Amino acid sequence: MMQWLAMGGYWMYVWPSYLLTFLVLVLNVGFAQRSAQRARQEALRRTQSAAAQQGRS
Amino acid sequence: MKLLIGENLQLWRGELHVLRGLSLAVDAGCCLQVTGINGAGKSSLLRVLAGLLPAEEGSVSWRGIDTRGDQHAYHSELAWLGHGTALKADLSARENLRYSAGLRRELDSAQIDAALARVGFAHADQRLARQMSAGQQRRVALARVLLLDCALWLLDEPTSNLDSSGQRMFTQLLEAHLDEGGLAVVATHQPLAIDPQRLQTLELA
Amino acid sequence: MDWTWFHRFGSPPHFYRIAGTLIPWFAWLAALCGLAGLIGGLGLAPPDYQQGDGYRIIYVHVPAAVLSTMAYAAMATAAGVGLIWRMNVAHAVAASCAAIGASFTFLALVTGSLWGRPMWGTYWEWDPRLTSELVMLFLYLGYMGLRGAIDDTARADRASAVLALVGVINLPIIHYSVDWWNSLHQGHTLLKFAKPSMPPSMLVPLLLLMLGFVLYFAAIVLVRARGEVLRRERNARWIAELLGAPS
Amino acid sequence: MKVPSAAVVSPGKAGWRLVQRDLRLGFRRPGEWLQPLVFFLVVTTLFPLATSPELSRLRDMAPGALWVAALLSSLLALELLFREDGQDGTLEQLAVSGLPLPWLLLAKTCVHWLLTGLPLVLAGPLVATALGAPYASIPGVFAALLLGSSALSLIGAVGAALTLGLRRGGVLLALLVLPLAVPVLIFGARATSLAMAQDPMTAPMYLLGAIAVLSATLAPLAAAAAVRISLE
Repeated sequence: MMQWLAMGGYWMYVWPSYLLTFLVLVLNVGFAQRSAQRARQEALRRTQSAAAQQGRS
Repeated sequence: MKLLIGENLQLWRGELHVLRGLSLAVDAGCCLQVTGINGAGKSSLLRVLAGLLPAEEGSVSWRGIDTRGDQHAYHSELAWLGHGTALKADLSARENLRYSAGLRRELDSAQIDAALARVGFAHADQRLARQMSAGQQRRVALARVLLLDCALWLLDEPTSNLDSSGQRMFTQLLEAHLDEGGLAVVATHQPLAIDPQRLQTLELA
Repeated sequence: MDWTWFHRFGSPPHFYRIAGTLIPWFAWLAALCGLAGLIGGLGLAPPDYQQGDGYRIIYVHVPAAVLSTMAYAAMATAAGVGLIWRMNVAHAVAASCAAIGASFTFLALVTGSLWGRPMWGTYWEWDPRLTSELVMLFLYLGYMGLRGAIDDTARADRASAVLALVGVINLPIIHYSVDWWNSLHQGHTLLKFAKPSMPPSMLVPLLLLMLGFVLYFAAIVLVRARGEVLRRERNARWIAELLGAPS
Repeated sequence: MKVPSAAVVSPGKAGWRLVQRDLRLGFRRPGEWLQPLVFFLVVTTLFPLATSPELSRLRDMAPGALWVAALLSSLLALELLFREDGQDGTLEQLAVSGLPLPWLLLAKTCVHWLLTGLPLVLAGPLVATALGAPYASIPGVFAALLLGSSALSLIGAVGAALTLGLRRGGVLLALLVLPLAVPVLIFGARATSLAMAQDPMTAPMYLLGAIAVLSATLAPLAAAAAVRISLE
């Protein structure tokens, strides 16, 4: 196990790369969902205000 | 079949639903006057008709053909006057006309001077546009519309900055244009003092 | 050729629903391929005779680099479709590709330089591929900058679409000119990595990871695109129905 | 139905008249289009100050300095291309004139190049010799800059059209145009360094010429689309 972790002495380059990749993948998922969520809320708010407007006029 | 037809024009400006399925039709010899409070969408409607601003839904057709298909033919019969007078500040009235109307029509200086005379601008006046008053600039812009000699006029508040004699001048120009079988859509605040038979009004709420 | 599927796909509610069903599939398949590739790449593949275990960075670097270019191509295609057929859904997809494309370009750059460190002795070596990636990153930043500078969504969509199309035409020219420039000043870099010559035990994990990254990219783009479609949608009826019951 | 009495102007002649208009405007305000040239001279004098006065050391840096300075000054000059026409409404008139907008924008870009690009091309060899280039290399440097600066103006026109009417368009314009100008920079600088070494420079010149022709055909189309979008 330790020998595998050492990556033939290149662990200093291999593991940071994989860590960064994992980070970028997770961040993308997070940001994508947040942007979609925010858009859903905005759209919902817009529909309620539009419905209210129709109700009034 | 009316010459200029707008069908079910829909337009949003951000959250504001500016054009709500608006339709209009204008025929030769008629003028459609578009009125409404500031921000009611008069300018947006004019820009949609001119093809500068694509409507999100609906269509504008000229001579029965959708203008989005062949804009070239439509625009070659259109004289457009927006809020700005579209004059270059460093050119004189004559030069401005030679390099704007002159781009589309073969004009000699006599025709340019005649047009300037019709709009009440002393053609001999060599002042640059930057040195003219707003009213004078507006008159030169109207001279350009005259020189283009197009069938369709789309004018956005053409009488702004014009004094009373200027507004009378504009009314005469419009009447002459309609007499020749032209048509116009004009966005204004004050009602146009022209023959009511030839005038349709569209109020934008 | 029956084009109705194209126009149906272009209608927002339809797209919203299809995307909703596709996302889980893409996500799970991506995870599966990714995991298999990782196990293969990190565990099973033999060390390289020349670079030892250091070469295992390619299992993240190459997919990221491939994805960064593919994302730009996808963005430009969606932008072109949106501009020509005036389809808001296509603009929504184009808008969704930018952020993830830029992040993959950045990832490719960093993993590339990390991989270069043991090989070249420096973190940044003007290797033609890395330099092209860097210029592409600036293209992405330019695209996102232009989108950010225009408030009106419709205008931002169309203006950035023109930029994406101009960019995609320039990408091969930039790539060629950078290669040409690099080949002038130094001989070919010692890192000529001819993929096909890799033994299958090394190659299979790479292909799996690439497929995983592509599926991941599709899933993320669809997630974002569903939101972007809502932002561009005007008639509120279908949104109320759909969002009434939170999906 | 009303039909215009005066004859309709052909697009070719309309383009030529637009060139005349912009030239006349340019001569009325010479200060404006000379600024990029002054900027070019200032930037190229910074290089020796930043490194060393010895010509031998300057020589191998001269092509890079020359082309980076040319790129930045043509970038600065792009402000003059559409901004004023966009603000005073003349660009809008061109868009609804029924004349082909790409052709008109090509005419405007040519005048913009004549007024801001050509001075750089003329000053280029001068600056090159100041940075240690042998006299014999002047024609080569001149030819490379001629092709390169025209390509830069055309590519820049697309960027200027895209950022038309944006509040802080300047920096964004640079961010949009510089990546697209990388090939011109690479081939231009290479052609100049070959010229300075009196070696044959046909290869980079062909590539530079290809980019210039590609830009001349595609850039006006993209710029016209971008202008119509910016006028919305």
